Amino acid sequence: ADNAANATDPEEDETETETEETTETEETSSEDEDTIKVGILHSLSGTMAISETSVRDSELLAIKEINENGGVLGKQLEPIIEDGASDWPTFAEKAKKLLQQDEVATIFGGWTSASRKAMLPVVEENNGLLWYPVQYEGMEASPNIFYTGAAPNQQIVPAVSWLLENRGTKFFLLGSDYVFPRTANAAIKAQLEAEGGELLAEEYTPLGHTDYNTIIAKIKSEQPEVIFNTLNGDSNVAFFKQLSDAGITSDDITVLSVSVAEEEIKGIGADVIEGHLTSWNYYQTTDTPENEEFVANYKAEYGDDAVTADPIEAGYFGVYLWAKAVEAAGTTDVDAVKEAAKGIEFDAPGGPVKIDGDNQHVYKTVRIGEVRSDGQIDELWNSGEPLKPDPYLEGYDWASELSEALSQ
Amino acid sequence: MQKAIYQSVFNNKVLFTFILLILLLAPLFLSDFRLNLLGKFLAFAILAIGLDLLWGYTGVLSLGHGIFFGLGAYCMAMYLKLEATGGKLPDFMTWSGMQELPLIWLPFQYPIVAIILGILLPAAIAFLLGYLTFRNRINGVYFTILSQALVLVVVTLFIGQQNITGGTSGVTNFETFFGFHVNSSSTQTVIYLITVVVLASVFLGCRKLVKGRLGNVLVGVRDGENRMRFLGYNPSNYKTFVYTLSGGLAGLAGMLFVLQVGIISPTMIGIIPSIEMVLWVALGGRGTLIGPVIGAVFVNAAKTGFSESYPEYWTYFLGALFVIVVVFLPKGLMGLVEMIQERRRKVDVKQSGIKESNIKESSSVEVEKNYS
Amino acid sequence: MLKLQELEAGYDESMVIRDIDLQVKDNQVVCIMGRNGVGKTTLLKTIMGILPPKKGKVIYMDTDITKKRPSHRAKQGIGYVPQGREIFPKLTVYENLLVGLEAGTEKKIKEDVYTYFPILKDFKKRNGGDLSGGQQQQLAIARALVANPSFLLLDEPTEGIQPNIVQEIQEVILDIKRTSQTSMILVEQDLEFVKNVADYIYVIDHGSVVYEKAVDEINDDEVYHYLSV
Amino acid sequence: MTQIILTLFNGLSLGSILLLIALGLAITFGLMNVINMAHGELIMIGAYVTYVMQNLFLNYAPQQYFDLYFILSIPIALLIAAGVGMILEFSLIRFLYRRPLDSLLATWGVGLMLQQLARSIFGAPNVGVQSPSFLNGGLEVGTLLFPYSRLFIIGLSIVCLVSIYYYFYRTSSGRRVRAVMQNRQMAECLGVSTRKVDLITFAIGSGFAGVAGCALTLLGAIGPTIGTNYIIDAFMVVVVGGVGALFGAVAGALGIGFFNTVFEYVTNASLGKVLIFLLIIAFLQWRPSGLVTSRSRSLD
Amino acid sequence: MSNSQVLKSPTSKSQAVLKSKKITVDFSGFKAINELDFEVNRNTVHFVIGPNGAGKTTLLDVICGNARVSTGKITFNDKHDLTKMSENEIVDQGISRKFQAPSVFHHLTVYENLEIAMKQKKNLFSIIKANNNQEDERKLEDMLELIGLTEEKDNLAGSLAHGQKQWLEIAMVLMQEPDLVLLDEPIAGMSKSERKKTGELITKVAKERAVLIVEHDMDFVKDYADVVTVMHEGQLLFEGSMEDVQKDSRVREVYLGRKVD
Ligand SMILES: Nc1ncnc2c1ncn2[C@@H]1O[C@H](COP(=O)(O)OP(=O)(O)OP(=O)(O)O)[C@@H](O)[C@H]1O
Ligand SMILES: Nc1ncnc2c1ncn2[C@@H]1O[C@H](COP(=O)(O)OP(=O)(O)OP(=O)(O)O)[C@@H](O)[C@H]1O
Ligand SMILES: NC(N)=O
Ligand SMILES: [Mg+2]
Ligand SMILES: [Mg+2]
Repeated sequence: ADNAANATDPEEDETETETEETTETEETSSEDEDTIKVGILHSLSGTMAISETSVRDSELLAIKEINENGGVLGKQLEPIIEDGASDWPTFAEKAKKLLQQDEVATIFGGWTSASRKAMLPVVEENNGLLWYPVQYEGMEASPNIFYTGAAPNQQIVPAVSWLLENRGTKFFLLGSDYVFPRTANAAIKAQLEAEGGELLAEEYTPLGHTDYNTIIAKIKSEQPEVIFNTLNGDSNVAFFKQLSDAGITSDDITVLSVSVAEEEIKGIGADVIEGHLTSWNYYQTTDTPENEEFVANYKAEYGDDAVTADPIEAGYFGVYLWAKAVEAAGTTDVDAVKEAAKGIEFDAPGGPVKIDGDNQHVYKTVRIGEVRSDGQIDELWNSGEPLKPDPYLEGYDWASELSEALSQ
Repeated sequence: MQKAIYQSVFNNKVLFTFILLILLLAPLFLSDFRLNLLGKFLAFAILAIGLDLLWGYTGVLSLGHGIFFGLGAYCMAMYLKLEATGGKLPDFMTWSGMQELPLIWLPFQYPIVAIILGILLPAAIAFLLGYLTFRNRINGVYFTILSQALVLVVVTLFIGQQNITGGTSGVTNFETFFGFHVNSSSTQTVIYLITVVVLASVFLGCRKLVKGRLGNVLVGVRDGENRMRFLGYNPSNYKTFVYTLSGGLAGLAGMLFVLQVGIISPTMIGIIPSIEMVLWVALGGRGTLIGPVIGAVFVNAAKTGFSESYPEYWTYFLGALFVIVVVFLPKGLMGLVEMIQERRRKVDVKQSGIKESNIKESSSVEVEKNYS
Repeated sequence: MLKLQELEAGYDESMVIRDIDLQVKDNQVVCIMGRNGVGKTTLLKTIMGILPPKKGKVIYMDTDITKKRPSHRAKQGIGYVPQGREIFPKLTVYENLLVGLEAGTEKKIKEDVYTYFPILKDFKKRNGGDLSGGQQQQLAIARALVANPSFLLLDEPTEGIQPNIVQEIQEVILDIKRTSQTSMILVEQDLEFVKNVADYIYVIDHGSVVYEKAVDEINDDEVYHYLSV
Repeated sequence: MTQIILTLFNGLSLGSILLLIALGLAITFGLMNVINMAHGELIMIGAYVTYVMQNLFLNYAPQQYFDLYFILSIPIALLIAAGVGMILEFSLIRFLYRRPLDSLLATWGVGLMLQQLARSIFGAPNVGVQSPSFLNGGLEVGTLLFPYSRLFIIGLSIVCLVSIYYYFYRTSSGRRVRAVMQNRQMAECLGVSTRKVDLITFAIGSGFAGVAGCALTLLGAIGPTIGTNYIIDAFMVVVVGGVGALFGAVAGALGIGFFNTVFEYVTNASLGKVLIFLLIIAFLQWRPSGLVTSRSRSLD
Repeated sequence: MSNSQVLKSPTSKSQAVLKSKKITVDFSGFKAINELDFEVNRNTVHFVIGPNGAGKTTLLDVICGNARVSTGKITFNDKHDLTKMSENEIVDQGISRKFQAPSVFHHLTVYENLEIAMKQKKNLFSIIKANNNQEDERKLEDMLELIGLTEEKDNLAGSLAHGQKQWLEIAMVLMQEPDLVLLDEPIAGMSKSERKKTGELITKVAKERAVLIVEHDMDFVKDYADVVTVMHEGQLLFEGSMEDVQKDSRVREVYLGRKVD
């Protein structure tokens, strides 16, 4: 009569869970002849959902278009959607599931560098493919990942040069506290030193930080000419609103952001960010026939209020690049597709892109833009031609120390 | 007494052995991926047992077990990372401008040291926090919220010190464990089996602990901390002990987690996972030890299942699960089992003609009085 | 005034009150006696509506109130002094009394309660929870009285109260009965006290009435017989 | 000197935001002992209400009245959040009054669902709310600029504080609430309709979360996870202040706001958070049950 | 206070086990106990009576560590100052208290309740290793016998009736084998026969130790008291045998009232 511990072991239940496990296993995919499965792995819940759901949307749009045009290798694409839940181990788990369980031909997914780094060992281990659609800090080139967002030399480096030339030399670096801003800023510091800029201060706030009073006080006392903004997510909203409240406009200080696109501007409110700058490879206003069609299709699919943006575009053309590579290879076999993908070109909404066989990044055109009062972005400058991706910044002397350390 | 009738069915060694056997044989009939998932759930179950000791038996609710889990996990991850780089600087350190391995990474070159620290470190932190709070009779809700704030702080620290911790991305991309290729199917099977064995030992050990007088004293502390003082006990010592123990178990779980999942990052130790951990215990049935094991496996299997089948809607399911369990199953799945047993027993009692007045049970008494 | 018909009540599975029939006439003080744990408090709780009966009816002023909430019963004029005082610990003494007004129509606290229990006036601003046991008991009685109840349930009201005030309480009960025509059910252990204030007594054992008589007819030994095992 | 004034002002400003968020909690958590983890989602509702009001005004009201949307949003956010609070109380919380730690878990589940619901209705990305023009800019005193939006929030939190105080400590309805929270059964026996009181109290606490959400649109992002950013801080305010003490919450909010600002200024945002936590632990060593404690004799 | 001579019965020669010197308990200005000097002797049943709010419960509170004195000293067995100790240390010294509301552990069985109350090393490591020897088991069985709960020993304490809980709690106090037992209104709500049983138990217990009881039931006090202390407004009003107490006019005025004689 040991009621103290109430220890009646209903291990019965455990067996139940057990059986559930087993039955799930039995559903393992059987090779379906008519379709090609592709995985879509973005955060649909949690903090990152604010950004990632739209990328999923554009990837689905591309898949739909491809299917309507007869599919790939005569087969329809069957997207399998998983939620990364803004949690990196979940990204790893779901990637593993997509590759091992569903045996997808490729995965389109990720946003934060952390999510990519979580998926990296999984795709390498299972010799899978991952198409990663977001600008990032570089210093990476996995044989199993295609990077369709900008490498630092396609976004950050030209932006710094442009700012030094056009807006001033006194820089204030503000970023969210994680790998992308920190690494990006390390490069920027080296570049500033080399190109005659002056670093006044470097500040980081935790992801999700909401009160920028103190940062703004520091900005006021430092009096920079340029704020180079690598904040991510919600923090941008708080920062720009509070900056404007503090009476600082784009006439006083230029803020150039590399993680604020049209979609983020909707959340920030165009009135407070108007006149500030961004650096990307694509804007909704980018003037190409492909973009006109893309924007129209995207709005038709997701509503007139929907806006397109750089990562949305990168997600979109990533699907097309993969499809072209598969067609070229005549199979979805990963090694064959990788081989076939080298040098493949596509007329993306943001202009022509081409896969660089050396590092599996993409040639892209850099565009610096200014936010308009309607939340769209006007291009002020572009690089004129797609730049070769240089994830390790090997082409820059000032970065030699950095890249040397990294190539080990 | 009356329980004897059912003890033979529910509470015997045969059944325990049977379950253990199934778990041990699982590699034969589960795919690598599913086995790996199950192994992860079982690692969680170890943590859940520790959390149950703390919450179910001692009445202390910690919303901060993520960090103990994380500390264990990071200890293991540091070792794995150093194995992978062959003792050289991990990539994220180079990006953050580190020149050489920071001091605190040095011990983790040695797997044994890493494993020991993986348990001791979280236990030590738990001890410190427990000592500082319980000693001052910071109890109930105060402690709970403090433990939650601790998570916030530790996560902020881990993210902020990315030259040492890998920041938001955490630590990943491992190669070998004791020289074996960590991701190979055979290594994973062995790690799974180790997890099963560890879980079984932890379960048996904790069970022995709570079946003894300590268990009764803990229940006393839970239900009437003040009263225990006047019986000559110092409740804060007991709470600190259990907190420390459960911190250590969480660390152990974290190590097994990393070995199977191959990544640890602050998202895994934050506020949300910490609350989910409590749910495992609540759903399984607190104060039962076995309940939390079931809860950990069940909740995570459900989460995985839901999110695979309904990636857009699974949070609704998970949310609803919380609500339903708490409202309708305050004693968790174990409570359900108890209810069924009770019903059956009542039938038996009627048949065997025992006076009904003898079986007024604990269910009628207010349990929760001192929980807050 | 109040009638209980075949009342059964208890906690979860355990039946505490079994088949009780009981009656309180207008302006009558009925006393309930019984050993510990026989269900006296449970009976009062059932009358007050805290505990839903499993069977039977509670009829108050000729209406069936078996299904009504306690607050409804309070508004109908039933006042309750529970065993264990149940003071609002973080309301002041004065606020405790004000809450007592909720049930009645009075807006202000009558001076008589302060005359009955002067200590309450001295400690008006103190938190109820800080009072001593006996002071709380006095407050609990006063709190029930401020609403001018027409029917009072008193569960061991003299428990923990100093002897001279116990005498006071006797007076108070008689006074109220006389001036406000209030009927009462009183649970009490002390037969002397009972004989001084009650009109009728019920002895309960194992949840059932085992003895009942008008007070002037009772025989002490008989009562004691039922009170000791 | 200006730096000191600015820091003080920023501390006050952060403190007032924390207070505004914590006020609702001080009621539901401090008074009712319900750990409502969905409080953050009630804040979210307030914020989305403001967003919807803005859109209604943009689409249907004459341009010159646009700014009115914000003024109107405050009471409407209060009412709608209170309404949701009522539904929550009625369908869930009322079963959990005796189980505060369980209420934590259940409301966490509710929070998850509300977040997802917001995603389904408004989409996952953040939405934008344009501040009313009268809150643009700031009050210039010498070289200092005090943003109107911050001043407004300070004012709003004072108004909320005073009305809550008045209601709970100066009206009979407030007294009923306190009685019910201390001893539900006895209050019921004295003729207080506890169901009504519970419902109303929870609704009030929730309503103020809505107001806070409305105010937060002036400062930051409006998205499904807006509440989670603030909720822990708000709980800390209540804990430091002393559960159940309104003035404790004020002191807690201002204290945390001030020290946070100072720490952040001299170190950085991450380290500032760590220091604040250490300070709180140290503080609780000295005052284990918060700033304002009403000791009561505890007979076991 | 001059009456303190009166109480010392010839048998228990000034063997004070507990002495308080000028203790004051202050509740934000209100002195619940005011410079009280007070002694309890070995092997005595010592009653404390006095008006509501006189400070009786507060006195027990400070002895067992549940409340703190602002000034003054309480020594136990002439050695230690209790006012500096934590509750459990005071219990270790040999002082046990039964609270007014029965507070047994509902989720433990009757037996387990007694077991954790039993005199033993109560530090963590002893408890982890704890195991009953035959001596312990005999003591537990004897106690169950004494309070008449042998039958119920494996039932959860939560299922006991009110009276049984009271008894169980008294038993838990006795299991600690204290030198001084503190009881606050132990017979409140008990019927006459139960009072008698409790009284007898108390007498028996006091053979080996001191018992300090707060009570309002004068009949009970009369029957079982060796010494009675009357408190009033935080101070000692009178001390002596029950007979003397009843004769004292001040006591009658503030406490007993006209009837008791
Ligand atoms: N909340 C409860 N849950 C379960 N059983 C209870 C509860 N309250 C009381 N009981 C049981 O009901 C029975 C009757 O209790 P009740 O309090 O009505 O007795 P009583 O006659 O008032 O006794 P006393 O003279 O001690 O006040 C007892 O056996 C008691 O253990
Ligand atoms: N925390 C407190 N704050 C303020 N006053 C208090 C506090 N605790 C006790 N008191 C006051 O101290 C006095 C002594 O209380 P105590 O409980 O010791 O009385 P008592 O002698 O036990 O009375 P009773 O016979 O009614 O139980 C009372 O007037 C009480 O109101
Ligand atoms: N790659 C990024 N922006 O995290
Ligand atoms: Mg009773
Ligand atoms: Mg007392």
